[in-house]
Amino acid sequence: ASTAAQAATIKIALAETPSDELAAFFVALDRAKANGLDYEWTAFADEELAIQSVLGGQMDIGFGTPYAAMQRSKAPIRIIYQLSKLKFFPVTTMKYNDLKDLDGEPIMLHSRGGGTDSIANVIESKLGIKLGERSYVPGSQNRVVAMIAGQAEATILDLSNKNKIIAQAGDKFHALPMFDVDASDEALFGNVDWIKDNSDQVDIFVKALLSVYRDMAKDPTIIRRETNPDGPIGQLPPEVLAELDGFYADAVAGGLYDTNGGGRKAAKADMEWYSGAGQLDGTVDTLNIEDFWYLAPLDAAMQ
Amino acid sequence: MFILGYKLPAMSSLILWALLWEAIGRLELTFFVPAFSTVIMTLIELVQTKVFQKALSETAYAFSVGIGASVLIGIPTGILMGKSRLLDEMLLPWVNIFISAPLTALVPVLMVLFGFGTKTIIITTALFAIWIIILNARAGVMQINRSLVEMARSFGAGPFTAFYKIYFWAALPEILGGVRIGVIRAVKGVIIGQLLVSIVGFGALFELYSSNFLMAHFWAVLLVLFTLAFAIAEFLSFLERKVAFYATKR
Amino acid sequence: MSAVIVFSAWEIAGRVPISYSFPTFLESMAALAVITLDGSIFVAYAETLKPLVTGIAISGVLGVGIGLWVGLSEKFEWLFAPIFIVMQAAPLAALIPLLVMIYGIGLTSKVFVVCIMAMPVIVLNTASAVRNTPVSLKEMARSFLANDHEVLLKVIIPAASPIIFSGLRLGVSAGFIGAILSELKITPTGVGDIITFSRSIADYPTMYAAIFSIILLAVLFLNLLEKLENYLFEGNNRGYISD
Amino acid sequence: MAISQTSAQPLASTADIAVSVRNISKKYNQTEALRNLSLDFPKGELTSLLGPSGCGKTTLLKIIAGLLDANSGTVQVGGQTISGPGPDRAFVFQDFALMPWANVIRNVAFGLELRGIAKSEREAIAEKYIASVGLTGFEKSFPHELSGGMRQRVGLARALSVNAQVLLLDEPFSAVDEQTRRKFQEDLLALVQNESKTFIFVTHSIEEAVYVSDQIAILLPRPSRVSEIIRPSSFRGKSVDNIRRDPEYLDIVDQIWASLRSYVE
Amino acid sequence: MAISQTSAQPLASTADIAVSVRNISKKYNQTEALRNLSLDFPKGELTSLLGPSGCGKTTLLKIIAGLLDANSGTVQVGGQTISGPGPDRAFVFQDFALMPWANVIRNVAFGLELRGIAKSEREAIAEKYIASVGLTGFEKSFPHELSGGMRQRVGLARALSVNAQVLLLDEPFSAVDEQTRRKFQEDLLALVQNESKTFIFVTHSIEEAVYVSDQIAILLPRPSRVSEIIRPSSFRGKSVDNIRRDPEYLDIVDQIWASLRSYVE
Ligand SMILES: Nc1ncnc2c1ncn2[C@@H]1O[C@H](COP(=O)(O)OP(=O)(O)OP(=O)(O)O)[C@@H](O)[C@H]1O
Ligand SMILES: Nc1ncnc2c1ncn2[C@@H]1O[C@H](COP(=O)(O)OP(=O)(O)OP(=O)(O)O)[C@@H](O)[C@H]1O
Ligand SMILES: [Mg+2]
Ligand SMILES: [Mg+2]
Repeated sequence: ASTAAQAATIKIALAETPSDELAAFFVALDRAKANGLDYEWTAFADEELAIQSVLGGQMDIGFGTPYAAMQRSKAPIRIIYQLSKLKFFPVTTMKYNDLKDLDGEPIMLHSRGGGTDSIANVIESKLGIKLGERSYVPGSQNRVVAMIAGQAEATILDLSNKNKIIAQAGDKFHALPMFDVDASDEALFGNVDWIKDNSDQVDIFVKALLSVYRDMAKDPTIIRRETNPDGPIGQLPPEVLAELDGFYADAVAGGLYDTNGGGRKAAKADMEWYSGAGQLDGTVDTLNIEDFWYLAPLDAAMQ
Repeated sequence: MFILGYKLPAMSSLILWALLWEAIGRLELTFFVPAFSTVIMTLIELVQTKVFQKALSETAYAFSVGIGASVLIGIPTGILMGKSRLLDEMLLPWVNIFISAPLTALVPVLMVLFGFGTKTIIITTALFAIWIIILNARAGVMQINRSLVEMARSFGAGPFTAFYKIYFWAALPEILGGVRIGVIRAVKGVIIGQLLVSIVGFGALFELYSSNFLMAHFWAVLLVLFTLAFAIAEFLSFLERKVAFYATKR
Repeated sequence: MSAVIVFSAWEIAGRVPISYSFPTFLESMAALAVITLDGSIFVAYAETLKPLVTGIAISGVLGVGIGLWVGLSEKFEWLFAPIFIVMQAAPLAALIPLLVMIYGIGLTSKVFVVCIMAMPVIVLNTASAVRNTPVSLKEMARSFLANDHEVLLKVIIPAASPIIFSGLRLGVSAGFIGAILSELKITPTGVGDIITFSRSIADYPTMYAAIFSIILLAVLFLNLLEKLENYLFEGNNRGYISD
Repeated sequence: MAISQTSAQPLASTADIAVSVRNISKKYNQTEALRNLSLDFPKGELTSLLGPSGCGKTTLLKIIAGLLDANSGTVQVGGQTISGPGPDRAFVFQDFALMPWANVIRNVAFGLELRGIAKSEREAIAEKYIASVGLTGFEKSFPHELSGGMRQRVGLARALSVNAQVLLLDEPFSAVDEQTRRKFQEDLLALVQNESKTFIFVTHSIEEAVYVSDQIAILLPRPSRVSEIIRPSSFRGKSVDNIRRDPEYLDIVDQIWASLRSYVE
Repeated sequence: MAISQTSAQPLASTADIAVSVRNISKKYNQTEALRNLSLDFPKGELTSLLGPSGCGKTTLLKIIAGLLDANSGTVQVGGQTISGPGPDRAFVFQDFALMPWANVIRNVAFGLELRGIAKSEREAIAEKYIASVGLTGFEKSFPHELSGGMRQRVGLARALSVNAQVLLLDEPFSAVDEQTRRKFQEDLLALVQNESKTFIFVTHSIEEAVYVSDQIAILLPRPSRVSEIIRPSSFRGKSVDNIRRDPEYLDIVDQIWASLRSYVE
């Protein structure tokens, strides 16, 4: 059994280094490990590379939202679990109190055609406003720095950077209330053939994820408690670990995580979102869920 | 550098710069630059952690292999390019292309050819170090006094013997200058290598600390790198000084 | 000749394909033709060339100047060499937030990125070359009454020129990379914008077309640099020992 | 008559010819250095090349050494057409060609080093030749710490130490004082006499050529050919101090001088 | 008597002394090159320095040129103690010191360039001196394309072109042929005669020294001092070809030879 288990070691391609945002994921991995899952992970510099490594077969399970890749490469890559929703926070100086106030105002975004750009588009269309000049500064940290240095008054940040800027300069900046988006920010995906060949393992993994997400929804502090002190998260600097509870409390409250692993609802939202953002050709009606999601493991876990 | 007749160690000006850093940090102009002393304290804590030690050993390994490869490949390549028109005309366009290609353009190729582990990091490190080594060795060799080469040939030196008994030594001052700069560049190269495809080693620490705004930690890691760069630069200048006796008398 | 090898290697690599984000040479050239014909590449270069040209001019002139100074004066070396070592060793990504902090997200920051990329190697190489000036020539110049300034200009620089130019070669191409990098990391404008945008919509041929164009430009510039070197210091070019 | 003059005909049977140069031409870009030059160097003799500055003496020597390729023509050493340098020939360079990074003993021993002689042995040999050129005490000095004449002597010692059959000497005594020069001349003559080595010797001193040579080849200005070959009757037996007033000696010097001068003016 | 010998006493009033060297000592690390050397060089005369290889002639010349600092002692040029190079002195280097990146005309014009002469003017002057050393046609050649003797002539032309009052020549004719050497000797003598320039001349040829010099200083081996000063009666009037058989001339040569040899052996 041991040789079989070793042969089936799941290789996971992360799209970023382990940090607070991945704590829940690693807790799930540990739970899965207790149930007999053997895994190893590699952190890639960006999502592109993580997707490519799965496409190329060097990695089994990837981390990201590979919609464009799935459509373009026609590779049998499918999403199996939604890890987090697209939650971005419009952060502004105290000058603005509502998204509507941003009408006609300049805003700083990640890059043209990138995720924050599409969020800005959606904000415009949902609220019927027109944002002012868009300047682009890639990298959340750089936007935080630019904000603190006073070079911009409004930007869009992810949860963790939003928390950081508020922690650094809460007196000057705040996050504006934002409507909910169900589309995925991060999802787990893999090669369908591989998933089918290793369905036992995948099932254990998805089950573990689901259980962690559900437990976390009840009590966000389990993440901090269950984190393996010798694992990649446990080794993070104490300053980061100290903020885990706060982060997950916020995240759960903010609806970052779906307790049902996304599934069909997420798939629909994604197709809508990513075709809107220009990464997918076609519309929700013409796109086929089966081309993007492989739902069997999630369905099995939900039972 | 002499002050009042005392010879100051070569890098002693760093103390001055550290003081300046401390002052800027103390002024708390920006959270981005913590005081030097804070960074040192953090560093002391940091070096005791397993994560740091692992990162250090990974980084040092990739760094030294990358440097070793660049030196072993770069010096002969540069010498041969400086010596032979055919090779130079074949290789120089490649060198020009490679030095002007942004690394991001090569990522897909690197990843497929070398995977996403240590090999890619080593290659990246070498890509940072090797060009200046090649170019300087080439320039050094093109200036060699022809009589020396003829002399060696007339006493029966084969191409290989001439290579390491004449070309290498005659161009050594230039070669060492190139190696010194190449090694300093490689310090940056190894970090970029660790960030380029998969994130490991010091690259991972960088990424982590900067994305979490742990500036003291961030600067502590940078400080380790700078120390590495200075130590190596100083060692190679020491070697350069050893050949200085003939560098100006050729 | 070499170009043919490079391009066919690229074409083959693209055909294999080694990666779905790596287009073939022909696809990229087609994309290049498209952006050239619709003129967007010229608009982009108008934007990119600003920090590029300014940065390279500053790095070239200041780099050689400071390099000479560092190479000639021990005091100056003692004080300033560490800065260039730091500049050379520090990963740029680490410095960008600092730059953004101090110089904002405009042209100044980008020029700085170009300089940080280009200058250290020019300075350090020039400095080490200067120390190797043949003493007999310096003596000769002094005996014919050259003042320090003339010794520098007429003996030290020509004698050091091969090594100075090898540093310039690397520095200038690093400057080209720096210009793109600054547009990728600070604010996407010009060619950097073409790269990020086509990357985000997975239009890889266009992305590689843009990268190709900048490499092409850099290589052309390097050849120009070589011509300049041969023109200025003709006699230094003693040809190859092989012929 | 003290002079036997030949018009470039082989003097002796080929067996006695150490180096034979046939119809050599050499062009550097625009400069035509040698044109169709033929010359034989008998074994165990010292041949001097006399010719105006820049006429191609160094070029000819380098071609014989196998360091330069002629545009046309062949060089035979010991009956074999050469295609490159060989252990049978040693070169003393006009510009000394010392390795600036090596000290005197290493420079002198370099020829032996390339022949794979063990360090202790080659240093012993080098030591001997360093002494014979009067540089004892400077073994550990570097070339830049030597005077011009001392450097030249290092180059000479290096060439002598490899014990080659043919020695190609390009103005080997130009920078040494008269006293040293005479001692070296005696040393060369002893080598010719006792070990029947063949010397090809470039000099600008007619007196020296007449005194030491078995045969003197006078070269024309660029493009160079052999204008005449003179075989001075040997003055070697006579003491150096006496020949200066020897009318026969003075006649030859005058004759050579006249013929050199004729085409320079 | 053809020889007037003095023991380093001033010959003429100080007004007539162009260069005066007093109690110069120079040590390189362990090597003591000059010890307490004093010597006067009268204005409008040609003084030769004769001495064994490595005795310190180049060192002395460089000290006079202001390129090297002596450990003790002073040098006066035109009555002024010097502290560095000056426009009154020009140097011909033993190792030529040509700039490899500059072609012949630029090398020759370099001294004038440093004096701020306009390009067209200095090239015209350089052209003239290039012709006078017989290098016409090689103006655009680079040093590595020249023969040894041609390089030496470039260095000579450069020093002559700046028109300095004192010329310091370190073995300036060592690599040129006899014919050229004689022409140059005549040229120097003309400069001494017509423009009353002062020459300090290092050579290893006793004959040359006797023929061209007003005064010959014979130096002892390292550490060098002046052993004697010889003022040969002028042979300049006589034709070069004749003096070779002139017994008076031969006597002086022999005498110098004897005294050089005495302390070498
Ligand atoms: N590398 C070269 N490139 C071009 N021309 C050259 C080169 N080497 C020599 N020459 C030319 O060839 C001719 C002969 O040169 P060579 O060195 O053989 O003369 P030489 O007889 O040795 O003169 P000297 O007595 O001055 O040493 C010269 O006119 C010189 O200009
Ligand atoms: N840079 C130096 N370092 C150490 N010793 C030196 C240096 N330059 C010269 N010497 C020594 O000083 C002595 C005199 O040298 P110099 O060059 O003045 O001799 P020279 O009389 O010109 O000889 P030559 O006739 O051979 O040119 C020599 O013994 C030499 O070894
Ligand atoms: Mg020659
Ligand atoms: Mg000398």
